[in-house]
Amino acid sequence: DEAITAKVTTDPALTALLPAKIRDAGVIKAATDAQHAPCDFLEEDNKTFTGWEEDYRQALGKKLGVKIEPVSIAFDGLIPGVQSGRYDMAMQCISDSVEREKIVDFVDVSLSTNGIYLLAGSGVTADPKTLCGKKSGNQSGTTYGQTISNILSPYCVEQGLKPIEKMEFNSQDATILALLSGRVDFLVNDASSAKYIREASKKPLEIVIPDILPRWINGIVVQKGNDELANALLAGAKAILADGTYDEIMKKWDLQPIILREPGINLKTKAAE
Amino acid sequence: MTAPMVSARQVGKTFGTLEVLKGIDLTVEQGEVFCLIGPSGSGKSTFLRCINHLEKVDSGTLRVDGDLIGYRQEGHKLYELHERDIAVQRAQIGMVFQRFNLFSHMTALQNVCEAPVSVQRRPAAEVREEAVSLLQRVGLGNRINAYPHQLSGGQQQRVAIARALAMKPKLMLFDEPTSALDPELVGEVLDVMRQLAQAGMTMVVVTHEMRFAEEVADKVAFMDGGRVVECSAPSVLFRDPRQERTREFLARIL
Amino acid sequence: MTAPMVSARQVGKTFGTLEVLKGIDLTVEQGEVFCLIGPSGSGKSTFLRCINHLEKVDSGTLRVDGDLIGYRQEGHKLYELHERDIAVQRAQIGMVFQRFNLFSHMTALQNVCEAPVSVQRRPAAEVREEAVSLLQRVGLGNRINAYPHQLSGGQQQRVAIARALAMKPKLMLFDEPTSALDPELVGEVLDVMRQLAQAGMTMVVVTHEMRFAEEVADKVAFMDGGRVVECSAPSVLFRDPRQERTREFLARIL
Amino acid sequence: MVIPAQRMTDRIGMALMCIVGLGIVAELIRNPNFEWGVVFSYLFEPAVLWGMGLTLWLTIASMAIGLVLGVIFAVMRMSARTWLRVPALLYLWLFRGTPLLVQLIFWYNLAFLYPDLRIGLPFGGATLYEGSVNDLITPYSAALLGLALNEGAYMAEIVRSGIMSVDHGQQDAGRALGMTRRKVLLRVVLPQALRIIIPPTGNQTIGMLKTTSLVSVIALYDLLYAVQTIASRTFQTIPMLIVASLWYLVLTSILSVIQSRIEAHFNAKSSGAH
Amino acid sequence: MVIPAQRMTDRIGMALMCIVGLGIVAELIRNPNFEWGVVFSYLFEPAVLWGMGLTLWLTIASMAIGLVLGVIFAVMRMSARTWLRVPALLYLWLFRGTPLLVQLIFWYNLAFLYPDLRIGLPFGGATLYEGSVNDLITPYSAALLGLALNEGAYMAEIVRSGIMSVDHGQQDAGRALGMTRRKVLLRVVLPQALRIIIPPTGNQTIGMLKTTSLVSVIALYDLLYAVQTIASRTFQTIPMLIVASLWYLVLTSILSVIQSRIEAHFNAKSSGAH
Ligand SMILES: Nc1ncnc2c1ncn2[C@@H]1O[C@H](COP(=O)(O)OP(=O)(O)OP(=O)(O)O)[C@@H](O)[C@H]1O
Ligand SMILES: Nc1ncnc2c1ncn2[C@@H]1O[C@H](COP(=O)(O)OP(=O)(O)OP(=O)(O)O)[C@@H](O)[C@H]1O
Ligand SMILES: [Mg+2]
Ligand SMILES: [Mg+2]
Repeated sequence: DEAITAKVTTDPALTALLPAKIRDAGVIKAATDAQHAPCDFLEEDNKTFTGWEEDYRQALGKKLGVKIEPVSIAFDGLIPGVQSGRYDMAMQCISDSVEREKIVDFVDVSLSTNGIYLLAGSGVTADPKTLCGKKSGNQSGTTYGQTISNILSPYCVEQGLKPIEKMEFNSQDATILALLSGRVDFLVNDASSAKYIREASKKPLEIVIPDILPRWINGIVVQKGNDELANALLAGAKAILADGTYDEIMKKWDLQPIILREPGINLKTKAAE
Repeated sequence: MTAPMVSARQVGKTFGTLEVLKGIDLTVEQGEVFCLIGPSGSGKSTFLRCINHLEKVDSGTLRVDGDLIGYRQEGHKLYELHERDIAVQRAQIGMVFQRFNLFSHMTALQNVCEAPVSVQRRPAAEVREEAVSLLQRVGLGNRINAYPHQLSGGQQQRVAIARALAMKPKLMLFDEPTSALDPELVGEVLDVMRQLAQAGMTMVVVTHEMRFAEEVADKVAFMDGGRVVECSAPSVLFRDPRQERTREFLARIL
Repeated sequence: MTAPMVSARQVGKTFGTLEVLKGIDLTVEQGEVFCLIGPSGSGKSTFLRCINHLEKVDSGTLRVDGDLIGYRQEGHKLYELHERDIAVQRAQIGMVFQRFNLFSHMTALQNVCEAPVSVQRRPAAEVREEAVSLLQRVGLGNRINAYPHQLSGGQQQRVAIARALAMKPKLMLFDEPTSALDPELVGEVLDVMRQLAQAGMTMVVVTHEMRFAEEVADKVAFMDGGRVVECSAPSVLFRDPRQERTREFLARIL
Repeated sequence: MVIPAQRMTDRIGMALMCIVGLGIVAELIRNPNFEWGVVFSYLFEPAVLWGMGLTLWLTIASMAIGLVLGVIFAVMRMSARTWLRVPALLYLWLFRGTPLLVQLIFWYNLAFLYPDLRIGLPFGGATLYEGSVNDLITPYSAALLGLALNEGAYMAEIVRSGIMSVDHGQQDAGRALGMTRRKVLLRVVLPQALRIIIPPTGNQTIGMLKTTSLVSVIALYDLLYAVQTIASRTFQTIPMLIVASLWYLVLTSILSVIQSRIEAHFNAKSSGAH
Repeated sequence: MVIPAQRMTDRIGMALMCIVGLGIVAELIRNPNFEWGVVFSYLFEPAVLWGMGLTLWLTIASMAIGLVLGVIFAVMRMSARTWLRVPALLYLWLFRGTPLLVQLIFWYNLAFLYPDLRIGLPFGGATLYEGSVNDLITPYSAALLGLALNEGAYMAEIVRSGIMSVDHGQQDAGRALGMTRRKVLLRVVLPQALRIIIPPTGNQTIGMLKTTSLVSVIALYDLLYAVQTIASRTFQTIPMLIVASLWYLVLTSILSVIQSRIEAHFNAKSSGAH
């Protein structure tokens, strides 16, 4: 967003932190799968990247004194693309985990939490017991499925109720379609999508967030061992957090609750230690 | 009075713009051996194919054993028969092709057994026995399990004849049945055909074997350019042809 | 002293376990017309195919015009020739098949022009002119643009003969060239073959046309069971055969 | 003594083949990026094996139905009757013309377009069945419906090309023996067409192994989806894709062996065998 | 007066066809869930047209290369020479046996396995080219490499089945005229095999239109990816998929017309035409 980015000032000290190759090129190549509102998606022209992460990248780039150029690529190609050095970073609301940190490095910059989406009047409430025995939907390849099978379903079994019947779909819109056509009773998705999913749905939707749902940490993925870049990105992230740009972006997208106040590198592994 | 086995009235046939048959009139009596001779392209094969409706007749009528072939008559209207009724008519007419056309995925024996079992629904064991003896009759008793491509041209044609005979047809059509056979074996096959004739089988034979025609045929027709030029007993046609064209043709080949 | 056109020494050929040729010894002199007769399955076609290496000889040697066919000799070793060298040998040997084998995607004219243009690399216009006159010679001047499936069997075989002649071969192999022709046209084709013989063309002809063999052939060989039973001038072989087997065969067909 | 031609070329060729082959094998083993350790640790993961089971099951079932549909529509397409030919052409056009993904989503979400199904006698007659389409169309039936209908359209063209390859004299012979067109087709033409149909059908079957992965869009977990799920958790994309590839190769090998057996069987009979 | 058989059946068939056809058309127009308004508003969206352009370009290019590879590998696979046959079999096995998705990711990320490429003279000779594999392999070249190599493996089987369908006497005749095997293949066998090859090749081409959508994994935006991106923003999944389907149908129709033209051309010549 021009209005926000314009106010960001470049810090040459941070530029100096970047790997020489990137500094020389003046460009950080970023990969994303621009089919995920509100993190990353395309504007009406189907060319211009948008989403809160795009605004974040623009601000971060300006702060670091380079351009961060995104490319949209199907999810399967993200990690091999970073590993092969084709892309310097990948960013697509990717959540951090100890397992993933073994393969790549994370610069953690935001939080995420899951929400339960359901059709109005379906009888499900914030009490997780009301979910038991129902059919759930979620997008495949995300952590939402684990939320259902590792947290919600075991909770139901613990309570002596029927577990949740889980179904996965390969895109967010297919998941929503399943909810609208009554194929599933509720779906688990990122809570941050609420605004968008509500606007896009042809039927009124409700969102509930039961207490037992966890909070995740999301971050920027870089090649394992590329500490120079990771540290530079982290310094930049801290800088745009400090100067208030980050808050401004999240305010624009109505997402203040997921701001991570203490960004860091590989926070999951560090937390485990 | 029995109807003639084959009776053609003004049979015409056109391929696109090419008029191949220009009004054929012919009668083949029951038990007769009828030979068709004539130059290449004169329409002999085409006429033979019309007799069992492999080619649809464009004009005129064709009857076999009194029945219209391929049509049902009501008043002045001709209703085309349903395919399965035509199939029933064809099952009673055996045909041996110029180019064998053996089923290439079946052994000699399977070729012979196929139609009696699957069309006439006769018991397989009985058919098999008959088929073996038929194959022996044409000199192939030792090759019954060979596939067509393992047989020489002559051997293939003999299987084809056995296959047609296995249906016990009331009429046999032969399209140059011996043209791919060795001279040595032609005799054997003609013997089989002679025996068939004696047993009362009616046969229409397109052939270049003038000696066979002269000896066995009851009637010989000479075709040229889609017309029957002359039709009479072999003794007449071969010794004393009425038409100039016939004389020319015979002069060149005899 | 010129080498014989074809000289076969103890030529043997086996398909799997079936010994089809059991040591053929034959000599065809330059300019000779050599006829092969014999019952079905005796190996006539197979021997003919060995002459231009369409079948690889398993034992013995076969020379055409003094050159080993398919091999190069150095001392006691036979080196198999490269494919393109075999192709050069074959280009000089014309062959007419029992089953025509016309290229089905080409017109009659294209069939005849194909090899002279693509193999001998002669100018297309010149070849075309010759091809037309060859097709006229076999009586097909008016069907030069027809595709094989638009021609009757007889017409197809005549195109095949023209196709082989177009290569101006020094040796012609015929495998029952007239067996699919009408008697009326057999004469014309045999005339062409006679003219070829007079022009010095050497020919090996597998045939069932005993009259042609008797009249035109310089030598006739009778094959049976993969062996040459008897080989001599037609006057001798047909009138006074030495072997019992030959006598039997001839008795049945003459 | 007979020395075959091109002995030298043959030897150089063989040597080249062996060197290149060994080089590739050595490279595969040596390059650490393939991470064979990870590959083998996930190779027999139950989720992967389950996925493979589904892949195999869907492939077999949809190819079987597809082949039957293919024969039916090939014959219809070649028919002289307009009312048989036109629907066949439309079927081919529609099912080959739209992405399978779309077809699967369509069948699966039929409920979105038609929430309730009512099967009844026409012109306001009695209702025979009434219920939710979602109850009728499970993910499995939607997958099978989608895959088989799609495959049928492709198989129809393959069967047609096979039928065209059978010499027309074969049909003449069959009909002259009193067989109906149907019997000629089943007893004479199709058995001979099979030889020509088998290789492209092998292609389709092997392609189908991979195509089934589209069913993840309707909540079924095939082989590829199983490894993708693991990869999206662990980010070991390349080793996990190798896991899937190895299994696909195993399945392809089995299918190829079956195919060449069948081909050998038909070639033994057929004149085309040389 | 001659009355054709089955006039009654024909009439009922025609009527049925028309009624069902009209019913479907009416339903398509009437059902609001198809949202034709949305469909038409996005139909000529530049992003969609660009995507279609890429789809078409990749399809044509990869089918052309695939056909050539197919002929080469079909001939190698049918060769009597082990060192030609075995590599062909391995190629077929590997490229049909692994998912195209994996192949695309592999080619695109070759740099992961081999970061630098050095083309030099063997045995420590001079270096002719040295550079990053990523610079060499652009998304386009990776896509073309992946699609064409994959397609070549499938086309090889199709070409083989076509070659098998040509009567062996044709080869005898060609060789007897002094043609080399190569010339026989190019001038005699392949032109006749084409008739049998065309329908399955049409299948492959139409399939390829859809298969190209896998290139979104290497950052190329084809037709399907374009509509999916729009759908992910607007959540109008079904109308957007209909947009893609309509374009695929248009492309398929064009290809089908071309195919039937070519077929008619060959049938006019060939004896198989009845
Ligand atoms: N299906 C067809 N389409 C077009 N023309 C055909 C067809 N079948 C035959 N003809 C033509 O009809 C004519 C008569 O053919 P037919 O095969 O009946 O002759 P024939 O007397 O049997 O000759 P032959 O002795 O050479 O077999 C020929 O000129 C032939 O080219
Ligand atoms: N490719 C082959 N494979 C196996 N057996 C074969 C092959 N070709 C020919 N034969 C067999 O070899 C024998 C001789 O065949 P050939 O065709 O040479 O005989 P022929 O003398 O030409 O007979 P005809 O006069 O019937 O053509 C036959 O028994 C035949 O079945
Ligand atoms: Mg004829
Ligand atoms: Mg022979």
